[in-house]
Amino acid sequence: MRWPVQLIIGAILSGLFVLAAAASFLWVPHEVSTLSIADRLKPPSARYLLGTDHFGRDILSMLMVGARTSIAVALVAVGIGVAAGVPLGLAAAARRGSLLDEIIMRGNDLIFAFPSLVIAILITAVFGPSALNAILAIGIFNIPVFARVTRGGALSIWTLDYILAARVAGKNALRISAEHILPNILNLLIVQGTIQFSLGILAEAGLSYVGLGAQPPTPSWGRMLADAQTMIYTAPRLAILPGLAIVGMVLGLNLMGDGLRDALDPRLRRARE
Amino acid sequence: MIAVEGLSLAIHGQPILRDVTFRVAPGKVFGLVGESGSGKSLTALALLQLAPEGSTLSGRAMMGDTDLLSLPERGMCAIRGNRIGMIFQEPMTALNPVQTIGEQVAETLVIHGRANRHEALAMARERLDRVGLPAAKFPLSRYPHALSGGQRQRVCIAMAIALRPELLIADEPTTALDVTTQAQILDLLKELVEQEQMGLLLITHDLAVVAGMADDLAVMQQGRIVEQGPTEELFRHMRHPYTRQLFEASGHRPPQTAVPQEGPLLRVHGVIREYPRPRAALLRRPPPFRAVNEVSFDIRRGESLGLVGESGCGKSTLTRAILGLEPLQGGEIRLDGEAVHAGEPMPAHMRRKMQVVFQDPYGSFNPRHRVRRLIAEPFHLAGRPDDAGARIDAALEAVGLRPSDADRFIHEFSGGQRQRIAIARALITRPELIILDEAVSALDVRVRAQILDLLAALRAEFGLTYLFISHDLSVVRSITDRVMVMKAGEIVEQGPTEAVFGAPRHAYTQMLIAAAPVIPAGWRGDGEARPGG
Amino acid sequence: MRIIRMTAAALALGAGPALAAQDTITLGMQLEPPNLDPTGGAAAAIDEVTYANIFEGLTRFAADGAIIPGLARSWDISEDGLTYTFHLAPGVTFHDGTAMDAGDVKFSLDRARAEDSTNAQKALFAGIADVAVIDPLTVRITLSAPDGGFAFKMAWGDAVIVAPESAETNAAAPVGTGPFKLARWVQGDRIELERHPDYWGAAPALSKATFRFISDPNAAFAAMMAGDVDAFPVFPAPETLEQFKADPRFTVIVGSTEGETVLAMNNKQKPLDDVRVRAAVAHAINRQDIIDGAMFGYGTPIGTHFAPHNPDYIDLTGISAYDPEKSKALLKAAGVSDLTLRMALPPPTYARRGGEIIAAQLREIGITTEITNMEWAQWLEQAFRGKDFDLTIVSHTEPMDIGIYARPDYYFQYDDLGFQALLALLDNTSAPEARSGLLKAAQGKIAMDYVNGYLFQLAKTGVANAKIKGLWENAPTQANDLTGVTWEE
Amino acid sequence: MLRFAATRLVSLGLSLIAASLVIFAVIEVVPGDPAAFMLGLNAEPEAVAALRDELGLNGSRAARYLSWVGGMVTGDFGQSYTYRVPVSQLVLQRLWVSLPLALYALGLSTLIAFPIGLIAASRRGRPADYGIMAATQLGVAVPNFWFAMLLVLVFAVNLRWFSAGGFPGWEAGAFAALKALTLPAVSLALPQASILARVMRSALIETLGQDYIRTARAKGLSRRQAITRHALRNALIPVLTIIGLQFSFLLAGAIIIENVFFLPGLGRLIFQGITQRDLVVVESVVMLLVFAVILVTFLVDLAYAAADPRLRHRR
Repeated sequence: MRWPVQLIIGAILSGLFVLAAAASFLWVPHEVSTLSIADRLKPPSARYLLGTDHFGRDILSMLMVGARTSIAVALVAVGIGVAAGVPLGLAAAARRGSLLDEIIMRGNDLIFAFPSLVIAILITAVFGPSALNAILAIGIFNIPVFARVTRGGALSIWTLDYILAARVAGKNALRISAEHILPNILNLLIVQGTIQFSLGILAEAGLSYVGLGAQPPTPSWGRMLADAQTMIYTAPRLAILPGLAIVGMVLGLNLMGDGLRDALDPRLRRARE
Repeated sequence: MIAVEGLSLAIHGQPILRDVTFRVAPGKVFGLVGESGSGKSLTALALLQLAPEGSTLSGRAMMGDTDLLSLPERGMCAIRGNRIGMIFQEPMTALNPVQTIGEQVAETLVIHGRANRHEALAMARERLDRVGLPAAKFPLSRYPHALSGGQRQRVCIAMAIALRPELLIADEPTTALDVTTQAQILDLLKELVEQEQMGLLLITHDLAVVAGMADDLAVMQQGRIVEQGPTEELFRHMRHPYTRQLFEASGHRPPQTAVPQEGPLLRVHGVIREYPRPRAALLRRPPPFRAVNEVSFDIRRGESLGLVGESGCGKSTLTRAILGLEPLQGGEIRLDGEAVHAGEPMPAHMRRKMQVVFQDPYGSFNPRHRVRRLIAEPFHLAGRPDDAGARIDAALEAVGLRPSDADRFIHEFSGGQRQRIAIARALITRPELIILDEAVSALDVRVRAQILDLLAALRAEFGLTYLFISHDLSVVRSITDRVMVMKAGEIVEQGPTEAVFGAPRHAYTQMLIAAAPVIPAGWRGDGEARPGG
Repeated sequence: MRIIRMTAAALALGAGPALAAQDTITLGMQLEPPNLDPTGGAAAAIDEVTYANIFEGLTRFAADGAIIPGLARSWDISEDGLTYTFHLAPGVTFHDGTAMDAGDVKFSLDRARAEDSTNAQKALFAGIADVAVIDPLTVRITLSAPDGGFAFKMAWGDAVIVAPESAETNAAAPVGTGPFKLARWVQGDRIELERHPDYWGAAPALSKATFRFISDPNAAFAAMMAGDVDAFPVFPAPETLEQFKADPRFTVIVGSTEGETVLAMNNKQKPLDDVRVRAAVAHAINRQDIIDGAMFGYGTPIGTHFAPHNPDYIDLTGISAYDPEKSKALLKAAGVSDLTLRMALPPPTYARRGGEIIAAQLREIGITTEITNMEWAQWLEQAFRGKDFDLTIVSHTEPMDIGIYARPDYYFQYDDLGFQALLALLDNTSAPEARSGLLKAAQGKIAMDYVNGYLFQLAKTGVANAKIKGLWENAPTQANDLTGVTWEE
Repeated sequence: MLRFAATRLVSLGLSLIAASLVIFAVIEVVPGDPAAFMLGLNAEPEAVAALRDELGLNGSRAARYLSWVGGMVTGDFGQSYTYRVPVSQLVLQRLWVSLPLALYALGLSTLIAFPIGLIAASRRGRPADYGIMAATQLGVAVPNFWFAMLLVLVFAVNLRWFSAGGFPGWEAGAFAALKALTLPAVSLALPQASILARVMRSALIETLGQDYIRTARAKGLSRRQAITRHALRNALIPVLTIIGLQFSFLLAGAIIIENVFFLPGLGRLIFQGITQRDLVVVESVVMLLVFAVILVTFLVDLAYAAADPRLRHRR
């Protein structure tokens, strides 16, 4: 199989951030929990490659650890969406046209009807701001997305003859869903997962930016932006670097999603075979 | 009037058409026959310069003084729809769903500057009348979705002939249609060719269709024309072995050696299947749609029973009911004496006795699984036997494949091989009844002949009972002992196959048989008349 | 308005002289007042708009914090200190045209101290036994005990004089006696005031003032830079002040406020109920780092809960000097190890940034801090009222509020009989020298008890167009007194 | 068509009831007492209690829910706790900022996306397509608040072409008002336009692969004519969905942008409402937004039916 160019570029780009996040568990240039007020707002130098922030923390280290937060939040939020949305979508497709299907789809519409940011703010108003609640807020809105994609993909598979063959073989809906439907919509889910992952990174940044995401001292790209924005004139790199990190990560994931879509699209694949 | 000389086409460097040469004369029908992938459709598209992106063309296609292949895009636009009209295989998708038929027919006129919109609509009306869609029943404001397949194909024809082109290209124009509709569309085309004196390039895979239609004929194989000439002459001589193979295969009749036993294996009695219709108003529900209406018949053990009927007659619904996949609203189905309680799980020992083979060799298998797992799926019923591996090997061998094929994925197989695998899957539980739902309809004729042979051999070897469902009369005739004709949910005629085909009693059966195209008797040197296929 | 001016300038002639005779001003504020009734809400933003502009009280704060006459031209205090007689200025009218007289004063004070009063500072009026109208321009107030600070209390925004006819609707349509009246309130965006033509005192130079609400520090900076706002008296981003200082278009006004910023500790919560643990926390704090890191150098270190600009202030920062080794020793002595403390942080920058720095400093002595950022509403509910916190950072901006340490149910729950007795004595003392001594003793007491970590006195850092004169430099109370503001020609 | 609309209306009503229950339930559990918040640090407990009474916070839950919903049905959204003015008045005031902003941004994004998507689709696989796709990928990846910060930096602070934020009000003239909304609209429109262009492209490519496009080409339509006369209207259906979704997103999702540009819009009203525990405002505005989304979805459904005759006859 020939890999699409976007997939390679995207994987390298987002892979860099994932790698940086992983590396930060073992080593960072400077410990981010130690403040050295005397060293605040230092320009880039050999000691601080990207300079320091208003607390004298190393920006490179902050970005590395911040990647961890972004990735963790987005990943778990996608996990919530998959864990709840996929079974719902499979169930709705297996019982298409039934009351269950109707309830699931209406429920989805209802969640979609709520302004997501407002609900995120309300959730943090109820439970207090934290990375966990940011995950919850983002995750909830992933559920209908995955439910819908799953149902749509599953419905088209349900009409195929091999499903009929499986039914003739006496398999029930649960078994058919697990054995035949799920593996064949996996590519759809992977592509959607990549997209939701990148949206999750953006959402986490937005929530942290308004102060509802991960709480200090945990570094987070969105909060770095928020902290830095008043210093954009004196030390513009403070605002520009985390912004670039977000753009790079999201861009990488989107490119990867696009590439995966091309690589996994059965229509395209059949043409290549 | 159109003379194609040395047409070659390559897509991304891969040669597809090689040195194709033929002429289509005004008022004549030129048939182009070949199996799928032989390049016949691409030939047509190449003439219109509509071949896929990345194609490179060489050769000449002279229309009068104009070489179509060297015209720039702008020039081609003036030719398409104006001097050359084209209709395609799939009428259900060939029309824009969001425009009325009137607008779409009129557009041909408007786009070539022949009329303003108002005049064009008047002319469109006249054209639609011409193709048999009278104003009273088919106003210009109709949308395509409100028309049947045959009616849509008429709209396509009206669109293609709106400007009375010199050449009409019809690419498998009737393949997607029922046999009776096919006959009407073919008659219409023939009539148009005579009256409008246009040339018709008729592309089809069906020898019988061209036999009845074409003045001249070319046979294509792998991008080349292997043989061409006046139709009757070509049929009588068949100089190229490929032509002979095609001919043999299209009328192939496998040897029948199995003898049915007494006593019914499957008993269908007064079966009714209804579907609710969507609400017409908020509170009023219309009466349900009855897809299968009090159908009764028996299949004897070891018998091959045919079920023919046009699309929408209820064949598939009946099949699913027999398989126990759909609940009944009346009647009963008994397999080997035990009732099939549709809509609830069937006991394993019953399920085992009945297997099915579907039409689509591509949609019948989970592409993620290896052949071994695909074939073994019916073991789900009674648990995996100890000798599962040996039985899988045996099943593969029975259908003419190698045991080593079990480790491959389905996409590595051709359409015919896939149908073999589907049959192997059906055989794995050693069933007594196999339902063949249009099992050979999607296959090219030569492959179809092989599969029919295989089915006949298996029946003899394992004493199988077949319920053979098809819209194709010739196939049903070639493989069944007895046949039933279904129309609008009811069985209108049943009896021994030869009796029914030889002397149909019901008007509908008569119409079906009359509509099926046939290669005229005596065209083949040694030959008796054969229905085409 | 500003945009029209800019557009006009761009379209036309080169605008210099046209802008010169300016008598309007746009002020930036970070928070919008929820309503405009200072007698029915606590939000500082209410006073920042209305104090001395729309509403006036019997007395008022001057820019330097002194108590000067307001609606009362003068007042007499009886020998026993129990009776205050206020002489009102004549010819005062409310914005609706009705006259302000002694009846209105009685109404306002009685309303504020009534059973069902929703006045946020009801304590100010607790000492009043009776309000009597002597004649239309004279009011006599009888106290239940002598109170040296009564004139000071009457200067608060919560003690302004309102009219009975309009008292209930002041929240949305304030009717006061001040030099400005409300012209328009676009909720969420701005409040416009215009000159009250019948003002009883000297007419202000400005004809119109707009308060614009910009909560986002970055937006505030951009608005100042772009000239959308003429002055931002309490500018929310101290890190940008250098930028303004370098720009000749602006002046940076640095003054003091009444805001003692403290690291409040829950004195009833184990192990913070142990004075050694509180002392350990206090000694772990490096005040200068906090002032530099959180406030970019603006702020004065304090060692107790008292404003440094107050003449009675004593510098006690040495009591809780930065000494992490001592902290560790104290923790060991108290038998505390592996300590994890929850820190609830309200929204202001000083709290959020200060909190991060303190967390890092506490880590140095082995205390782990779990930070939760909270909205004010949540902070009030959980930390302030529910007392469910270990540490929090807040700036106490009320003037002379050391009295809160005498309230055992106050959120940091300092319950010390000795201190309470000290304050009771203070309340009953009116001799200045004696008061001074008592205040100093009180300062020392709470410093020695390490009730809270005393961080710094909040600086008032404002930015204004260099041509504006007359804005308050310090903040004896939270107000934007516009009566003396002028544009320089 | 009427039947289609009627069945949709019923499900619309049910959704609204479900939404109102969810909103009320969430608001009920938000910690923080509005009265305590309003009276601040040194408030006396009696004063707080008195205020709670005055605000009507002491009734039973069911009664408060019913009176809230009942009020909304009759157009009475209640009285704001903090501002002490009718919520409907606040909402109306904010709507005059949020609605034009949403429409402005939507108009911009549509204006940008349509031609771009069209060009990319018709030049599929060529450099123009790759360039446009790369640009839209970037557009989707840029957080709009960050983009807004950069816009302010360049156009307001450095070039001083626009003001850094704020809204002069419509009485200052349409030009001044639109000018104030320009930077916010641009920062909102950029990601939206990128998404829309991508949807437009793929929808067009999808329809361009349909049989009826081949039919049209065989009739003698040029590529361009086939696109404009046949592909566009069919591609419009998925594009319409996205436009509908974007509109509702823009109406409610501009909170951060409204904050960056200090615009007095609906988003900031909610944000303030939550921080000040002005729960009546939050409840009613969220309900209103949900209503708007459901209504827009309903309208998009109707628009579908208008665009696609097949749907008119289906349920």
